Amino acid sequence: MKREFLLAGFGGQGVLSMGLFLAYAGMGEGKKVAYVPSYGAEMRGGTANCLVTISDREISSPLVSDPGVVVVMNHPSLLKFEPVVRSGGILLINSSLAHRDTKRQDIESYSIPTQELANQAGFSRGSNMIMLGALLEATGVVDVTETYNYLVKTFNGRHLDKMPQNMAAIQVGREFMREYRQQSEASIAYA
Amino acid sequence: MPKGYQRPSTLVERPWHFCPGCNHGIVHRLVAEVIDEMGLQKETVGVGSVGCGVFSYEYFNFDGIGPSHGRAPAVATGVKRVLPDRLVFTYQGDGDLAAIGTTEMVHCAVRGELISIIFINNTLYGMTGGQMAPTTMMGQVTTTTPRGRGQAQGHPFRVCEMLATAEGAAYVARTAVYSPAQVVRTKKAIRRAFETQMAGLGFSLVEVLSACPTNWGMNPLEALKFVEEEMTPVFPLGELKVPEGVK
Amino acid sequence: MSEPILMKGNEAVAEAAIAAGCRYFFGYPITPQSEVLEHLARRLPEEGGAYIQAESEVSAINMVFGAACAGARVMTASSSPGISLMQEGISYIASAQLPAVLVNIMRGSPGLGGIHPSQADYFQSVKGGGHGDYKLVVLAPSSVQELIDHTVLAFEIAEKYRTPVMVFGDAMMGQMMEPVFLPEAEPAPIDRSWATTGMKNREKPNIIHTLYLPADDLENHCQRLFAKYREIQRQEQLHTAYLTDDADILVVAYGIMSRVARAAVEMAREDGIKAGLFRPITLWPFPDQALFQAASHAQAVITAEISMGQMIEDVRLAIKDKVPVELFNRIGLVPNPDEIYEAIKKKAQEVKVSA
Amino acid sequence: MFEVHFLEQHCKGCGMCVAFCPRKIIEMAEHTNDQGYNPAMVTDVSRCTGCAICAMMCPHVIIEVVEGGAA
Repeated sequence: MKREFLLAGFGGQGVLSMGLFLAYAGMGEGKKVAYVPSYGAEMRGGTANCLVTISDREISSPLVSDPGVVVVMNHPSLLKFEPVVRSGGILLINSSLAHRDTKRQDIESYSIPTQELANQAGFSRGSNMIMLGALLEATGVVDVTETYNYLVKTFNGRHLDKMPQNMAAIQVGREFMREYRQQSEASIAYA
Repeated sequence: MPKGYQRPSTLVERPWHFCPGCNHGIVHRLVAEVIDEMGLQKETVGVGSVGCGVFSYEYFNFDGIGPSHGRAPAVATGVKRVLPDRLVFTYQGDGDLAAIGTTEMVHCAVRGELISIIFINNTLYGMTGGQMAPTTMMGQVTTTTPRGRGQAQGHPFRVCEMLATAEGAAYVARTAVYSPAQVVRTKKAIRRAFETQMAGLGFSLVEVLSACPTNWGMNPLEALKFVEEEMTPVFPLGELKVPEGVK
Repeated sequence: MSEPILMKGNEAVAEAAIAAGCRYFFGYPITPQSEVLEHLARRLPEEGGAYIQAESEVSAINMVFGAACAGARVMTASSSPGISLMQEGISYIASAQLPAVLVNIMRGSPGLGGIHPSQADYFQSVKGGGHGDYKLVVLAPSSVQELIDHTVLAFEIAEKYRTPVMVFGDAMMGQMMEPVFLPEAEPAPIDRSWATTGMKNREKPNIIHTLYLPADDLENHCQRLFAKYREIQRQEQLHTAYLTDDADILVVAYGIMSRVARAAVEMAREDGIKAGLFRPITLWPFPDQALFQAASHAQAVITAEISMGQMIEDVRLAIKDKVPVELFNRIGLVPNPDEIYEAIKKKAQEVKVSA
Repeated sequence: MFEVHFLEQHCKGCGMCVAFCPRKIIEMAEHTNDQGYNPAMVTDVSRCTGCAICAMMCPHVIIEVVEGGAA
């Protein structure tokens, strides 16, 4: 089993740390991972995206042209990366900053108002973790509890002060996605 | 005053490649004498240069390195950082130090690198046949300033005055060897430079105004007179910076 | 074995150097390798070593020269334009027979180029770069783990033969992160009785220089150097061959490109095209006989490079023009596997071996 | 009182010792050494005071002045 995640947004949105978290999560389950960041010319405020691969086997290419899961955190990223989602793959749209839903019919797509959810959770800078929660719920790529334990062990005290806030935001994202899916399944059932 | 004179044991007994009357030999000898007197022969790593000083490692009886043109201060930095308790010095001419190696020399001083530079200023490129150097004086004829150095070729570079502004430079002196008294002063300056280094006080440099009879087209005595009368007004002698610890 | 650590390529190089016993680093900031400096600026003082941010790459490589003269295990790192500035020093290090490790996190060139991944410094490092008759051992890792392993190996080779060794990375490998294990043991110390450390108990001074004015002396010096280089060619060639035995289409790629090419070969195999991958790990010495062997069944050879085609010349020499060798290349980016796969498919149709 | 030794074969005949000797007891020899230079030599060693200025100014480090010898 090999899954590729393309996460895109603008610099400062925490897209790269979302990718890192995902890579650590994969490692926590003993999987092979590769994390490839790609920066805009500017270090801050430019475009930011990264590609994360999580696999049971040795990863030959850390690059793919058609990732199975794509997260777009703003409108330009939606325009740029919507076409590359593998057919049958998942597109997660940050509807707080992207102004439309997907136009593609061959993929699963979810629009998540990450900023509003983050505000409600009292962690206004946590939209990336909201999105990460949604992503984990939608893909089931890792066991979130295991990830938490692994990170606590790996960071060995560093960066841990923000962990409870981040985990809370991830939880909000997961719950939102769970309800979202139940509703869409229900609406499909109605139709 | 002690009588007599014996060759320092730190000099290898072999004929110099220097031209008759060239002042390089005097400075080589003074460096060796100071190292002998300080008992540092077995603790010294000398870094040579490219130009007339290129064979210094063949004349000194201690560990020596022949670096590329101008890079001696960087090479010495590498040596000193690995061996902080050794005496590490470079021996460079004005082409090597003040032209191609300016950057390395300046930043060594700025960092306060614990090395010493012995800098021979003879106002031109000796080894390659007497071309203009950064230290060539206004009006001075060289093989590349056939009508004398003019505005179009810039102005002589006063290394000591510039380096004295660097906080990392602890000891900066300009001396000459055109008379016995000046030879004594030069030796004292070299000793102070080495003492500055060994006491960990900072970067040290001794510029020695040096005669080049061959490329100046003079006999050795005329050349010494030229240093005294023509060079010292442009490059004033003296200690520009002396740290408390070696006074 | 301990737990893996998720590490960025540039940091991995830095930690590998420390694990290999390197305590001296001299460098100059340049994108995309600056993290090597930043990491070592923090770590080396902790390890009792020295880090200097030099005023230029020219100075940095000469500080490396000096530290190597003093008998230290020493490294520098830079990226393409900075490596150009170091060429003079590399020639001197090779001639003076000093061990030193140099890391090139390649970026697009010529000129200022870009900050994107590149493999355009192959000629510079494999064929010379500096002046004169010398050779530079060049290692081409393809993963963050290999960046670590090859940095350690670079120190071993550098010291075994007293010669400079370069490790090739690129902008992508410098920035990408993969789980790695750091080595547990550093290379064994070598005899350094030649070093200029001050005579101490020695009677005779050690002299390290590169000047041989009498023609005979220079000839003898070059002959000695090349006897050593021939020994390195015999002993140190490294490569991997993947599915080459029955390969109709052989792809040759190194570094990050070999990863992408391997994925492309896997795609081709799934579609019934017998493709294989030959990956040189040492770019000099180039594993030419192994490549000749790997190409024995091939109807066509594709070299995949992030340059306008440089290694392709060595590939052609190695397979002695038995079959056509073509270039697949991109500039300023690492391609996706399907781009190479398309090139394989096209070639397979041309030589009529497609499934 | 003093002996002045010249490493004759290394002398380049620059004449600095001749010029700086306060007693003016050094001259250039008539003969040449293997390098083709007229080497420096002492004419009247009994007048040497051992000041060693000759050695101090010699750029080729060929002069040694030692105490002793037949007075």
